Amino acid sequence: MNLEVSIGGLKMKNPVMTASGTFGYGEEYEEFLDLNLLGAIVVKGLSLQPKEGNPPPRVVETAAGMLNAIGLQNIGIERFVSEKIPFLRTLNTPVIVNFFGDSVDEYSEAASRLDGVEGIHALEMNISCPNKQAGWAAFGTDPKVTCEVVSAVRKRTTLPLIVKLSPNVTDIALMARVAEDSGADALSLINTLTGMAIDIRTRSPKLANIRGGLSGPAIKPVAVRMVYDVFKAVKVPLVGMGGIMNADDAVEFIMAGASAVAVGTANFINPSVAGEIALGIAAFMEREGIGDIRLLKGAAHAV
Amino acid sequence: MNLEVSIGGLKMKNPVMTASGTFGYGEEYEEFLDLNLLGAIVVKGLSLQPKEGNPPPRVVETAAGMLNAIGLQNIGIERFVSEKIPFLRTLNTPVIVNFFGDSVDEYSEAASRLDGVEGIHALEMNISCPNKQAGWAAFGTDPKVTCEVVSAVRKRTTLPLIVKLSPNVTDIALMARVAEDSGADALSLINTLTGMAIDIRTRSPKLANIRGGLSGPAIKPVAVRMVYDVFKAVKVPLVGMGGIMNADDAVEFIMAGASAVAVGTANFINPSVAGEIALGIAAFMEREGIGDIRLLKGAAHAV
Amino acid sequence: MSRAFRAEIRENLPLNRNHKLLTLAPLDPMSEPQPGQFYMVEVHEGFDPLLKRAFSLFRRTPQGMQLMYRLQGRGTAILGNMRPGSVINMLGPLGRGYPLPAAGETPIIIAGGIGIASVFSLIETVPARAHVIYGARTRDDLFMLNELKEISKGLSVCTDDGTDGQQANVLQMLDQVLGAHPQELADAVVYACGPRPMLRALSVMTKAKDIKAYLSLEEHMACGIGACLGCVVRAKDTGTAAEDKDRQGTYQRVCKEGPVFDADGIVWE
Amino acid sequence: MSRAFRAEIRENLPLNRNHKLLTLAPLDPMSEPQPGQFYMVEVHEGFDPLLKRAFSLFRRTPQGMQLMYRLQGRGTAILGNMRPGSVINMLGPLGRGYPLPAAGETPIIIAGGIGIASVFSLIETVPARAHVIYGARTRDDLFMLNELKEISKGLSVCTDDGTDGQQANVLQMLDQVLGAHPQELADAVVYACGPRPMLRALSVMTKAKDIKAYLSLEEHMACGIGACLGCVVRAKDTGTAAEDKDRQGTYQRVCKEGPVFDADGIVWE
Ligand SMILES: Cc1cc2nc3c(=O)[nH]c(=O)nc-3n(C[C@H](O)[C@H](O)[C@H](O)COP(=O)(O)OP(=O)(O)OC[C@H]3O[C@@H](n4cnc5c(N)ncnc54)[C@H](O)[C@@H]3O)c2cc1C
Ligand SMILES: Cc1cc2nc3c(=O)[nH]c(=O)nc-3n(C[C@H](O)[C@H](O)[C@H](O)COP(=O)(O)OP(=O)(O)OC[C@H]3O[C@@H](n4cnc5c(N)ncnc54)[C@H](O)[C@@H]3O)c2cc1C
Ligand SMILES: Cc1cc2nc3c(=O)[nH]c(=O)nc-3n(C[C@H](O)[C@H](O)[C@H](O)COP(=O)(O)O)c2cc1C
Ligand SMILES: Cc1cc2nc3c(=O)[nH]c(=O)nc-3n(C[C@H](O)[C@H](O)[C@H](O)COP(=O)(O)O)c2cc1C
Ligand code: FES
Ligand code: FES
Repeated sequence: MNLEVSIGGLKMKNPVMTASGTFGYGEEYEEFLDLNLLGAIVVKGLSLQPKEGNPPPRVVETAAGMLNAIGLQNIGIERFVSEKIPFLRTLNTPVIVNFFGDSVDEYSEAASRLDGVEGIHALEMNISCPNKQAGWAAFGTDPKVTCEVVSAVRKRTTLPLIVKLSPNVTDIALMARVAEDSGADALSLINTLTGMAIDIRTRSPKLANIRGGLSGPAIKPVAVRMVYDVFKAVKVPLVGMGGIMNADDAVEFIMAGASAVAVGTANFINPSVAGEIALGIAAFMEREGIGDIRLLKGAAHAV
Repeated sequence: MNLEVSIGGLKMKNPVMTASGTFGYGEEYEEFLDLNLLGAIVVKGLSLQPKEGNPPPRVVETAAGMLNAIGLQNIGIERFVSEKIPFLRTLNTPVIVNFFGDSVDEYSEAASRLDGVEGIHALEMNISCPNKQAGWAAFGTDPKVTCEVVSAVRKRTTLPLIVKLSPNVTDIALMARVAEDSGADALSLINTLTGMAIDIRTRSPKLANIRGGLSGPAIKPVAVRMVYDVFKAVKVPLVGMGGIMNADDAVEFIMAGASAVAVGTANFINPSVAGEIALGIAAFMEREGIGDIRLLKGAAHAV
Repeated sequence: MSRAFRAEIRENLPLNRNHKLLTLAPLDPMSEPQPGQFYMVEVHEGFDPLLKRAFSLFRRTPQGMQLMYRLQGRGTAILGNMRPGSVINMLGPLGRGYPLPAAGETPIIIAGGIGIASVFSLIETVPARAHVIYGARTRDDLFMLNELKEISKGLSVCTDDGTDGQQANVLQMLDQVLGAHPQELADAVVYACGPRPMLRALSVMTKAKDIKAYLSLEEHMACGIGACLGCVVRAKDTGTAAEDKDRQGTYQRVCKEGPVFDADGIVWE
Repeated sequence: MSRAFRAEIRENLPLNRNHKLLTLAPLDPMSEPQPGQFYMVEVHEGFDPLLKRAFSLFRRTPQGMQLMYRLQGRGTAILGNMRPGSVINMLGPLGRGYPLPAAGETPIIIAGGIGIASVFSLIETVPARAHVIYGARTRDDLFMLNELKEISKGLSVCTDDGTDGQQANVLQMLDQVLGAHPQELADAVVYACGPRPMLRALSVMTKAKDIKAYLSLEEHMACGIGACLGCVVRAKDTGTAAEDKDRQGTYQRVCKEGPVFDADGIVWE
């Protein structure tokens, strides 16, 4: 049975990755699962300089989901390379570094700093974060800006470049095409939906940051739809995510058109789940008599 | 205690309305609640001609939500006026007619046909439906098209005109301003988020229509955020909806900036709920010692 | 009287590995149900699962009512774990049940699998009059055989694997029954509930033989009370026959115009 | 050994109208917990509520462990309805507990309300050594008074309404205890868990009096294991003191660097 997939040049032993920001730097989960079971580990989003993030409260539970406003807290690329990479290099699972910046220059510099670091196998570029130069609108919501930032990053790295799309747009297929045309080797989707919650006793937003990103099972239908639409629109492989809780959900994304999937919020509910999903997909294929995972990709488009 | 609100000229005894498409033509719920408890009844979306809608399956349950692809099935304006209005006129609750068309002309004609019918107190214009003339992209996702269709309808009706916004856009505040500038007396939001679900056993979409609209508690954080953002952007009153299950949720929308709220999917789970919410809001105000509902409007913006 | 009511679970009895029988005592006034009608049952604590589930009235008991259900997915799993004393929200009785046979008619009542849940109370309503045909995958999935024998005129059982009754399907059984009682053929009325392919084949067969047939259909439901238009099937409703150009039928709501439809009017898509 | 394990509910005992005591028997190997550590407990059947809930280790029992909890919202309501025999998924023990007092030190252990759940096992760990101050709204919200008397050196109780102990708050009680035992003042170490305003006031008071204090904090959590960065408070961590410009502190994770923090390092925002 073949579970191997290739995402923009990165070979993975199976299609199961972790979603950035939900798996720390990998080591936090070591005691809960065999990290070598995973197709790839995607670490918390990094920036050139360490970032402190938003004040608490940062997380709020919602119906079948959660809002987070972590504010991209991270230890910065330098500390990541010196403190976290050594552990990650002991694994035989590829490491994908998620990164961001608050200007095109910062993105480019981060990419070039990460390029060529041993133990980093691919980059995932988070374009859902605010653009300092453009009044803090997200890079990933304006096609022109997306084109500019992705093209700039593309010039600075030879690593497989996955662009992670924001779902908070009118036309996700258009944004996908723009990212592809600008040099993305693969696309991942979806990032969180922007949401908020209000505490009616205090009459104020529950998150200190007011707005946050909605994730978890609640958003799965939106995510599956976007993967389905983007699959029709581009040629590059897709990494599907958004509310994946078990192997069935992962298979659903693959049938929608994803070559690989990422497990996010589910890691919080069950820290062993990513490994269970990798095994569960194999069990599903066994049951259904499918020899190669690639036969499932986009299967829902056949009708 | 004052619960009265006014939505674009329409006076309501309390802020609780029903969401279009979830309350039939009103009569379906007569046995489950006192319809006179409601601030207003919004009926299933109507078009000039009857519409058959999509083939089944039309509904799919998702985590804390549901997808629907009813396809705007309705009996048409003529039959509505002759068969449904007589019952609705026996109530002392205002009736808001939700309507749509597949071209600017159809919208205009529908509006003018509804204008002046006794027993219709306001119109809610659904612009989330596909535009035949523009390759079936929704009217509510392109500012130019939104401006054109709302302006055209505005000329054909003297009734209070509520424009119902689609959440499937990059910038909801922009769309809200466009609708306001084009003549809307009020805005309602949100309509459903586009989503889909795949049956992994049959490997095909669960809805015959492939995509459907996501509603229910799952989408509440997105809806509250959009009401909050639109409240800052426009002057006209807002009708908030999306996942309201109880009086607390309704109060949350009011604090985000809604003048009134609409109860949708919750009617399916508990057909008496809309009345319970009207009473529940009053009980909340009583408990918190608030004499006028308008004091709660936008309270979460104070911070 | 509103059809929304609360009921207390009295018993939640396992029938086999994946079927249970739920006995409920209504805590609010409840309307009298007709055979073939159904209920919407709440199965959540939080908002997931969200929607109520549809279950036929299995039978009326002195204390209340019974539902018979198959463990299918998440909702029925939760229901299966509920214990006596729990209180659940329900709606019903909903929809249109089976039109009862006229005095001279011979009811032939057919159940495939859990379809027995829908027709059992109909059989009770015409005691010792109905030819009952009951098919299931295997012996273990056949329930209430003794009761059925008592209340029917004749009971024909079949299983896919031959572990009980004949190794046959309900269509073959119907052929046999009709063959064995040719004199009744003219006045036969078929009633059936079961998997869609079975119902579809039955509608073809009864049409060919010109036998009146009423079939109970299933569709995914949100409201159960006719408001959401989620549960439609294409069929001809006598009420709206005028609009029925080209015998295409119109979308009828399973929860309101159904779940029981005249087989002749159903447009299988 | 992974800190993910399943546990079977042995008892779910009501203590008063809104507090319960849960006794659990682990079904998988479980690490030995330290006082002040906590567990994440699953409270759903479907996906709503979604996240696990945090509860302190109340005490270790021969059969397993106990959690004491207050019925707060949806999750604890569901937990409150769970019956013996149910199996739940848990993570733990998590976080850093209370640093134990050195030989010469006098522990003063303070609980406000349900904060008793966090400090009870600490009191057990230093039998007959701790001055315990226990405050609650009202008499009915005070639990385990007999046990506390037995295992502490002295127990001072206060309630907001004066229905038991003194009508005072725990700060006033701390003042009294310190006044009554001046010789111990120098070697006192305060441990406390309770509502945030109480902890904040305690940190001001202990700082003013130059008394070492460890406080157990709460923040909303998603993962409980340090991965999501959701549960931060601003504090100074000895480990990262270098980055600690201007004594501003950095964001520390309650679930990993905490829940117990040195009062001196917490930056109250
Ligand atoms: C009028 C009517 C009467 C019924 N009577 C009975 C009965 O007496 N006994 C019995 O065991 N079953 C009966 N069913 C089927 C029963 O409703 C489904 O088995 C049940 O909804 C499955 O829920 P679940 O959460 O376990 O499954 P899931 O597959 O997890 O359900 C997911 C969603 O699909 C819907 N769904 C799944 N299967 C069906 C189905 N066959 N029909 C309609 N909706 C479905 C559920 O309601 C839910 O919204 C009836 C269905 C209808 C429409
Ligand atoms: C380290 C730690 C130890 C704790 N120990 C105990 C204990 O031993 N006994 C006890 O009764 N309570 C304890 N709590 C508080 C307990 O976690 C909350 O009361 C519980 O999460 C409420 O859940 P709910 O669903 O009933 O409330 P809801 O208000 O419905 O919960 C909604 C969301 O907010 C979170 N939340 C609500 N209150 C708190 C809170 N005070 N702290 C953190 N998250 C919260 C919930 O986890 C959930 O994600 C502890 C909290 C922490 C952080
Ligand atoms: C707590 C948290 C932190 C996240 N941080 C990041 C991040 O740093 N970079 C990023 O691209 N996405 C981040 N995400 C988004 C996830 O990677 C993922 O796209 C999203 O949560 C949807 O998947 P899920 O529903 O499975 O969680 C974060 C999500 C959560 C819940
Ligand atoms: C079954 C169904 C049918 C709907 N039909 C319409 C419609 O005809 N016109 C419209 O403007 N909105 C329609 N909606 C959208 C609702 O009015 C509402 O905007 C949306 O469901 C969000 O609210 P909720 O989460 O409370 O259901 C429909 C929603 C559902 C679930
Ligand atoms: S289930 Fe809503 S109309 Fe039938
Ligand atoms: S709860 Fe996730 S880091 Fe603490």
